[in-house]
Amino acid sequence: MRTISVLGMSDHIVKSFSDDLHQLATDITRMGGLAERQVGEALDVFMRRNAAGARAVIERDTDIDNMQKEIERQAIRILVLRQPVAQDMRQAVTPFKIVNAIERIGDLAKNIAKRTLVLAEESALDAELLEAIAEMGKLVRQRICDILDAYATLDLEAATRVWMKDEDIDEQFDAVFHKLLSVMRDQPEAVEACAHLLFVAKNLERIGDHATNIAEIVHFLVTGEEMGTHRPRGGSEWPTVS
Amino acid sequence: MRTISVLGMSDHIVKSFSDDLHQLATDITRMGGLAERQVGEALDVFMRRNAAGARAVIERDTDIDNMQKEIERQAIRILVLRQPVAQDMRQAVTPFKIVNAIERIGDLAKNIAKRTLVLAEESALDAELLEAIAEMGKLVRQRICDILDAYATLDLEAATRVWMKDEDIDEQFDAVFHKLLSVMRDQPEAVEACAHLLFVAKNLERIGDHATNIAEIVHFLVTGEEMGTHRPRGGSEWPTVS
Amino acid sequence: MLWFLTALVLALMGLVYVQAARKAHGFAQQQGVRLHSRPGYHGWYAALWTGVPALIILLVALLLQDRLMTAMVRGGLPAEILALPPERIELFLRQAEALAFGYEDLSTIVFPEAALAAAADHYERLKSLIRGAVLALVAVAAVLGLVMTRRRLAPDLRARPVVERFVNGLLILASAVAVLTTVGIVMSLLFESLRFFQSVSIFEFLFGMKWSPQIALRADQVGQSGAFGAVPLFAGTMLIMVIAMITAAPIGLFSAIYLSEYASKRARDIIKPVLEILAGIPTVVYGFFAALTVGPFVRSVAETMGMSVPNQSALAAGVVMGIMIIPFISSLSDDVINAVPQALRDGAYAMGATQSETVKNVVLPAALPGIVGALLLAVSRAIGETMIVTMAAGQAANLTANPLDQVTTVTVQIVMLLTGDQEFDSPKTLAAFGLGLTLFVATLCLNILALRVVQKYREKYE
Amino acid sequence: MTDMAASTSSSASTTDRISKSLVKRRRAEKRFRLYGQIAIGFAVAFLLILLGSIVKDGYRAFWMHEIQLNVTVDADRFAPEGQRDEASLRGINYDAIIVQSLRDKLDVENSRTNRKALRDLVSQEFGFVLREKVLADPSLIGQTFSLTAPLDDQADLYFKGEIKRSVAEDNRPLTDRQLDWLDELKSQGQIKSKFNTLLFTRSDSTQPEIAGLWGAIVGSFFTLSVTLLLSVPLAVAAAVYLEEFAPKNKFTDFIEININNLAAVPSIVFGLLGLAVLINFFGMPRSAPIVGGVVLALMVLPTIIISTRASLKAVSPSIRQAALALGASKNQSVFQHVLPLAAPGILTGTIISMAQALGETAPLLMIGMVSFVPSAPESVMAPSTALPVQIYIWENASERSFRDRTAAAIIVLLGFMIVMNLAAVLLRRRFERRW
Amino acid sequence: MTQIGNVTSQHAPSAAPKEALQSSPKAAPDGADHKIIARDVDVFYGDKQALDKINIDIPNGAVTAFIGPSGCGKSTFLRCFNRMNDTIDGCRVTGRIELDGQDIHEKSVDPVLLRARVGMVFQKPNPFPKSIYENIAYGPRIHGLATSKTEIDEVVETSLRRAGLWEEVKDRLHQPGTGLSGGQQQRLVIARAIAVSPEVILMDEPCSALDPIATAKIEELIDELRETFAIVIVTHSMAQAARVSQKTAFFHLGSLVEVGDTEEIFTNPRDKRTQDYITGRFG
Amino acid sequence: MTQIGNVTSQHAPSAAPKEALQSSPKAAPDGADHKIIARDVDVFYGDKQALDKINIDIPNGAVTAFIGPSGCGKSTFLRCFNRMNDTIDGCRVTGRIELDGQDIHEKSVDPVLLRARVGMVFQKPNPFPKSIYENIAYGPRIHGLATSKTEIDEVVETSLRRAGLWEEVKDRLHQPGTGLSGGQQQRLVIARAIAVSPEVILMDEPCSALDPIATAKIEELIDELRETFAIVIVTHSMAQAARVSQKTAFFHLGSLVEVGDTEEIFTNPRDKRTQDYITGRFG
Ligand SMILES: Nc1ncnc2c1ncn2[C@@H]1O[C@H](COP(=O)(O)OP(=O)(O)OP(=O)(O)O)[C@@H](O)[C@H]1O
Ligand SMILES: Nc1ncnc2c1ncn2[C@@H]1O[C@H](COP(=O)(O)OP(=O)(O)OP(=O)(O)O)[C@@H](O)[C@H]1O
Ligand SMILES: [Mg+2]
Ligand SMILES: [Mg+2]
Ligand SMILES: O=P([O-])([O-])[O-]
Repeated sequence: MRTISVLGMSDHIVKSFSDDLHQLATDITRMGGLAERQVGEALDVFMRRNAAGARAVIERDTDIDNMQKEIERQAIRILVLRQPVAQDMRQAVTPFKIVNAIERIGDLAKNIAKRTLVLAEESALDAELLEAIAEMGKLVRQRICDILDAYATLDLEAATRVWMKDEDIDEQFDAVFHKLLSVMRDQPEAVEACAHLLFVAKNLERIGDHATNIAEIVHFLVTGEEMGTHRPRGGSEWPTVS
Repeated sequence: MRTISVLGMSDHIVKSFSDDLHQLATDITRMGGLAERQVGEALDVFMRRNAAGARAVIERDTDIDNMQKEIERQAIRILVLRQPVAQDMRQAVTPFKIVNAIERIGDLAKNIAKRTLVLAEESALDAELLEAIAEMGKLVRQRICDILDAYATLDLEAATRVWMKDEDIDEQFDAVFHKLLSVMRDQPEAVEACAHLLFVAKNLERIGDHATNIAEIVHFLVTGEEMGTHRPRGGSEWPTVS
Repeated sequence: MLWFLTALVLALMGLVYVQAARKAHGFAQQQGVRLHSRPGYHGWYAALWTGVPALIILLVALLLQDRLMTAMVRGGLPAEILALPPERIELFLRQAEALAFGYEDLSTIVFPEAALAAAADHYERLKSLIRGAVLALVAVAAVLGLVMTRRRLAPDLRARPVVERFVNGLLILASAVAVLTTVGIVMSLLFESLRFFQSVSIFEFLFGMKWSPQIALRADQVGQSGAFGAVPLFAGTMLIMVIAMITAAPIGLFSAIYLSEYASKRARDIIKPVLEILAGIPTVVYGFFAALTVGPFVRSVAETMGMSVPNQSALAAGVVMGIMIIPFISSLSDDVINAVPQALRDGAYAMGATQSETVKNVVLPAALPGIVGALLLAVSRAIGETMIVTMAAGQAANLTANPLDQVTTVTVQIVMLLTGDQEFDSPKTLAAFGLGLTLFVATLCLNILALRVVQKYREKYE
Repeated sequence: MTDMAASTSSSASTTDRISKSLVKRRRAEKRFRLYGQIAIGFAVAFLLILLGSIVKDGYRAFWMHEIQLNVTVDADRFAPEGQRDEASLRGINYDAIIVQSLRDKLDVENSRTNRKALRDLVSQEFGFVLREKVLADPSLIGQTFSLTAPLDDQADLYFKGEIKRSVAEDNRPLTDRQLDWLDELKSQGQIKSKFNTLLFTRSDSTQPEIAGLWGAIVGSFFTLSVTLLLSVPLAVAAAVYLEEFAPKNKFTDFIEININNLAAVPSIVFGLLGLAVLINFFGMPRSAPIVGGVVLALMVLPTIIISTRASLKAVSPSIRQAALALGASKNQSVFQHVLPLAAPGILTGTIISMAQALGETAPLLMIGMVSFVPSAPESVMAPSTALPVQIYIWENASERSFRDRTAAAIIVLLGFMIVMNLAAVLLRRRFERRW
Repeated sequence: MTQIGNVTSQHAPSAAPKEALQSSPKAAPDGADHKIIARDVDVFYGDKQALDKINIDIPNGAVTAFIGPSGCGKSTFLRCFNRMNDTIDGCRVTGRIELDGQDIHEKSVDPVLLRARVGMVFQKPNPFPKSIYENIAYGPRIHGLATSKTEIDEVVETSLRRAGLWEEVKDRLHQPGTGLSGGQQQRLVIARAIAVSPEVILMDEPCSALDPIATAKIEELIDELRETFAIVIVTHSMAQAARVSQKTAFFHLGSLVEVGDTEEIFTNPRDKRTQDYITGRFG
Repeated sequence: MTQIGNVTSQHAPSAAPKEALQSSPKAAPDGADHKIIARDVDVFYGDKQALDKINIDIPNGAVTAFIGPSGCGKSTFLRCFNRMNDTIDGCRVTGRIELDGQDIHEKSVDPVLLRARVGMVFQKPNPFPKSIYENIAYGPRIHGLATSKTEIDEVVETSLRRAGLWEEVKDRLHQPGTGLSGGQQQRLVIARAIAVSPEVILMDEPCSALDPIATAKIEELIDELRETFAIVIVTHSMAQAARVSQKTAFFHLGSLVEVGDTEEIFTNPRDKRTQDYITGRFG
């Protein structure tokens, strides 16, 4: 049972139970896909300082919120009506944590879009900086994709890989952070824009964290055990506040 | 049943079931209390730039993490072994969301403490700014206290009150944000410190958000229904990014 | 004397019981001692060991003493007596015994007084000898048992299992009585029949067409040779059985169906006991009814139709026997029908079957084996029934299929042959045992068949 | 939804088809029910006819007619020498005294035929009664005193309307003259009708008017006592063993088959067994209640075993398990729980078996209880009859009056059986338990 | 899942229940979707009232579960729908029960026909002691729904297929139905009920004699069948009611306390007694 | 909850199971905490093997649940512990079963005494058809545990109190026990078992004839009793096993597939068969 995917479970005698669980997993990956797209689009509109696009991203966030509610409702329904145990139970309980994370990812994407609106008038932003942020964004999106795949296939190894790789985003964030500080010191007029950029970078870093969280959840979902504490990074999400 | 508290439930025929639910609720409030103390101490050491105290706060965060794990384990135990329905089920499911929020509150407090370490050498910080942040911190702590009380007594009104009042913290944050921007613009040498202050303020604002989230959960716990969308603020967590 | 000893032993047992139970109770009072068995069992244990061997000795003595005494006296008889024919010796012994124990009027003594007195004397000596021996044996057994058990009494004595094994032994003996009965029946029938078949060939008996057993009451009577062909009896038996079943089967079966499926509880509460009354009426009453009411009725009806018919007829006996069997069939069928689980009926009703459809298609097929068994048992009953046919079927051994004729049956002939004066060794008397054997074998086969069928049926629903 | 519509229409046609089939099915239903009612009607009618005919025949026998006469033992004529010794008192022709009294009463001329005719009007019993009286008190000789005695059975029948004047004189046992005399006596108030106590106090007799059932009742009582004492302990023990203890093996299977077969063995075969084994082999006395009792005990043994087993089986196995699981031994569970619970069932079974034994005739015929025994037995070893056998004997008797008496005996027998069965039914009602 | 009308029981006998029902906000506006409608149903056993003014609508194409403590009258009410209570001495049913708009207590309604339309399955599987084939064929035969051998063969096969039993028994159709396992027997009985094409299937604790595996199979079957039939199931197991039903009715002491969507009842019941019962706080 | 040793069944008959058990990492090091130890227990009904090499340790002060599909041998195994199988013709038990270190099959062990130490409660409540008082008093009386009236009165009261029945029946102690409701009867039967102060209580599906409320009460009682007794319960309801037991053993086709902490079994079973069974994926 540890090799089968969450979307193609071995069947229960009562098929509709399998169907329900399947539906739940499908919805979660769909929601994750949406969040991932939101992150991508937010970054895109941010780079191109496209106010209209940003507004679209902001509006779409309610879709994610609604999906969260719907999935939680579904999970509760399964818990109450099917009273699942063992892995079935984990499949019905982990959604609460996963959609929480995904919802936060969506929020953070929305936040990037909002900051795009603020920065829309700002003409000159440090290209190098933007480049670094874009780079970070790509990494983060990849991370989301990876973890959603790991979830859909219940791939323990893939999940563990995502979880191990959290560091690189943190390092990129540190680099961006320091660069932003020096820009602000040098160009007081750019302080406000830079502050927003700071938050954008921070948001991306948080998204990466959420992907890592989902990895932990997938680990629990598959094995029924909490992930060990032997993380590659120092045990705290914020290694240096540099 | 809507007036009784989560800590003094009417008894099940099988007492140990009531006991389990009671234990769960107790643990959650205890965890909440710990997080609230962490926030208080983090602010305290931050104001006094007390490096040793900050380190203590950082270390204590693992306690919160462990409590989260323990509570989730408990909740899963109840779900699997008792297969609760109706309000019992909500009492066993909401912990996943509540402890998530509390854990984040703890993390954010830890983050403040970490920033304290960075700022420890920094001697001169704008007193007015610090004052504003301390003010914000007090408000946030109060909010945590309020929502924990509301949870423990399953007080729907109190929870709604917390939920309604999210705005004031946001406003304070806006004020601090603008002040910080102007300080950075004026004093390039203070940019780094201010950046950290910015994050501290942002953290406090996030803690407030989490308290609001818990209020929503309490609402669901008590009524079995999602909170309506008629929030006082504009429907997004970030009214103006000013 | 033996009875007195028995009473004595029983009293002793009571005493021992009380003693032992008290002693065991004493153990139980001690700290830390846990009795294996309750004090009462200790009591029983001791009492049984004390009493049972003694009682067995007494029983053996009771059964054997007379035979033993007679054998010994016979051994000591003078030669002149021993020279007498066997039945005279018997008579002599009986008279000697009578003389010794004063049972009988001795006015008819025909033997030499001296020999008789000597034998009587012998009897008396033996009697007191046996008494003494029994007394000694009983005393030894009782005391031995007493001493042995008193020594064995201890907290961990497994008294209960011993007592229980004894009780179980008694139970097994009781169930063996049923077997003994069968053995007795088979042996006696077989034994006497064999003697019968020495004078009449079994072939003639089974296939002979003429039955006329009126042979010599006394050996010197002449002119009567007798015929022992039992076919007319078998035919008569069959005829009456068929008439009885034709009467009883439909009525009994439909009554059972109506009672168990249709009748309201009130109706059932009334009708069932009424049918049971039919079952409780002794057969001799049916016989009376058949002979004095039904028989004349049949005759008068037949006479109005211009037939001349005797008072006694197969029809009268058969119909009345049928009436007698109705409750037998109906209550057995009722049992099997009721044993069909209500769930099956509910199942049929819930599908929209009408009541009669439910009965015909579900209940009856399910109950069929049981009903067949019941009918077979009824047949067996009809074949073995005696009084009705004796009183109402007549005695003429006609080989006929006409129900208005007189016929006779196996059981009638047994009664005829064995009532009144008889000489036990004559073929006439022995013929009754031949008939009895036939009857027994026939009913046995039917019963085994029926019981098989019923058994199978029961298993299905238990 | 199109699917739904389709299914609705198909179900409508289903309904139609079923409705169509219903007409015929209803009729079949009615027919079937009727068969059942007819069957029950038959059974009940048979019962009523049977009982009715018996009561019709038998009720008369519970009444009898007595004649009261003033008799004078003429000392001169019957004891001329004043003998008062027993032998001579026994020698007196008491019948003559009675005829004399009748003659006096009716003023009939003294002829041989008249004397005979008068003599036939009263029971022979009259003479015996008179003799006993005189024997008891010889001083009565020479005196006149009043005495009551049964009428002769024919005269009795006349008063019961069985003998009618309308029948030609040759075709009836009493002549016109005799009838006239009877009427005369009746009108003088000498003849009274009363309850027939003799039926219950007397034993069998060749004279119908004084034949009673007492001997048969005592015989039946002795027989049943033996049966009861022998069969119940054995049967209960055997049933307990087979139902509770017996391992499932060849031997117990054999016992079981045996018992079931024995239950269906014709009763007459048991009679043969008694004859061959008890009487011929063991030399027990013929006609004795002890033999009858043993035979009947063997006969009812399987019945009681089976009913006992049924009531044991009816005790829920959960009770046994409960006791065993508490640490009761097998014996304790059986004797302390199962048997007490089965006791009512055992008792009813026993009573019913006893009722059956009470009515059983054939085996008793085989062991000679059919002989004529004019007195009640004193012990179980004494020759005796039994109620059903008495019925059989009387039924075979030729006298018209015995027919009534047979019916009356049947009524008595049925009375006993009804009492016993009633007791069984009441017991069953009282203790009926559903598991 | 279709939206199912919701009826709250009426306790006050004086209240006009129909109006109350019509005005109920959740009541389905079209009565067409309700297969059975019960109004003010009382049931008495002799003098004892077992049910008190029950009002409920049984929807088409869904499973309705009756739950409640022992002796609350679930089975009694279920048996009202096919008038099986007629077969019980001393049982009296009053009030109105409509099947497709027709009162089933009307004189013109033949219970035989009614029972053909409203099938029933019992607690203990009760196959007739005949072959599997004969078990199924019996109903169509007596009702004259199938006469030729081929017709009957077809009915037998479809019914067994629908009951999910065909594969397991197709090679031994002529062996006795009683030889099947408990769960198979119960499916056989369901197949037997299906064979007369009923419109409603009533089930009285159909799984209480079965082990979890057999139970799951029956539940799966029920879930499949509900597309074609209106199904009413009595169950002691709240978990089972939750699993199989779309609508749940909670009975207590002879009255209907609450009826509504199963999900609703189990996540957020309106009545305190319901909540107490399903969460194990009773008594 | 105490840490309970864990034994996985051994299927290969040639394997040396005892060593395997000793080396099992989770096995409790001190055998003292195990009330009953079963080793290589086989049970045959005639020629048919019903159980195959069962190894299990029953802990003190905890509830052990036996679950598994119908006919897997749960009841059979349970009945081994008090040798109730002795009462079944043709049933043969081999292997070693120790109660407090003593082999219960030894010659010197009287099954009657064993059954006083190992009480049993059955599926259907089976009070004796006597008064409530007599039901309880019977056991102590036959075992001579209480002889005087006051002693017996006391035993009756304490037993009923412990079974949570005293308040409900104290005013009608001398009325028949069969007059109680099903759930009360089952508690009465438990009180009766307690009255002889057993050390172990075996329960074979004690709630399967009860409704949810009565079931909950029995479960509550079991939870209370486990502090004093080692309790073994056979149940068809996995939910029940989850609720009441601390240790669960899963049987399948006559062998013990998995045994371990209940929480573990229900959240994360090791064996695929266990997972399939408890999640409803079997067969
Ligand atoms: N045939 C009957 N005669 C008299 N009363 C009855 C009968 N059947 C049921 N009752 C009574 O009617 C009430 C309801 O019984 P019903 O069987 O409908 O309850 P239930 O809810 O199905 O209970 P359970 O869950 O135990 O099956 C009970 O109080 C019961 O005692
Ligand atoms: N008395 C018996 N004679 C023969 N076989 C038996 C007997 N009792 C049980 N069996 C067989 O032994 C196996 C195990 O039976 P057991 O009753 O222990 O199963 P179980 O797990 O308790 O099942 P359930 O859950 O149905 O009670 C089954 O295959 C059964 O058929
Ligand atoms: Mg019911
Ligand atoms: Mg079992
Ligand atoms: O709210 P967070 O994204 O900081 O968890």
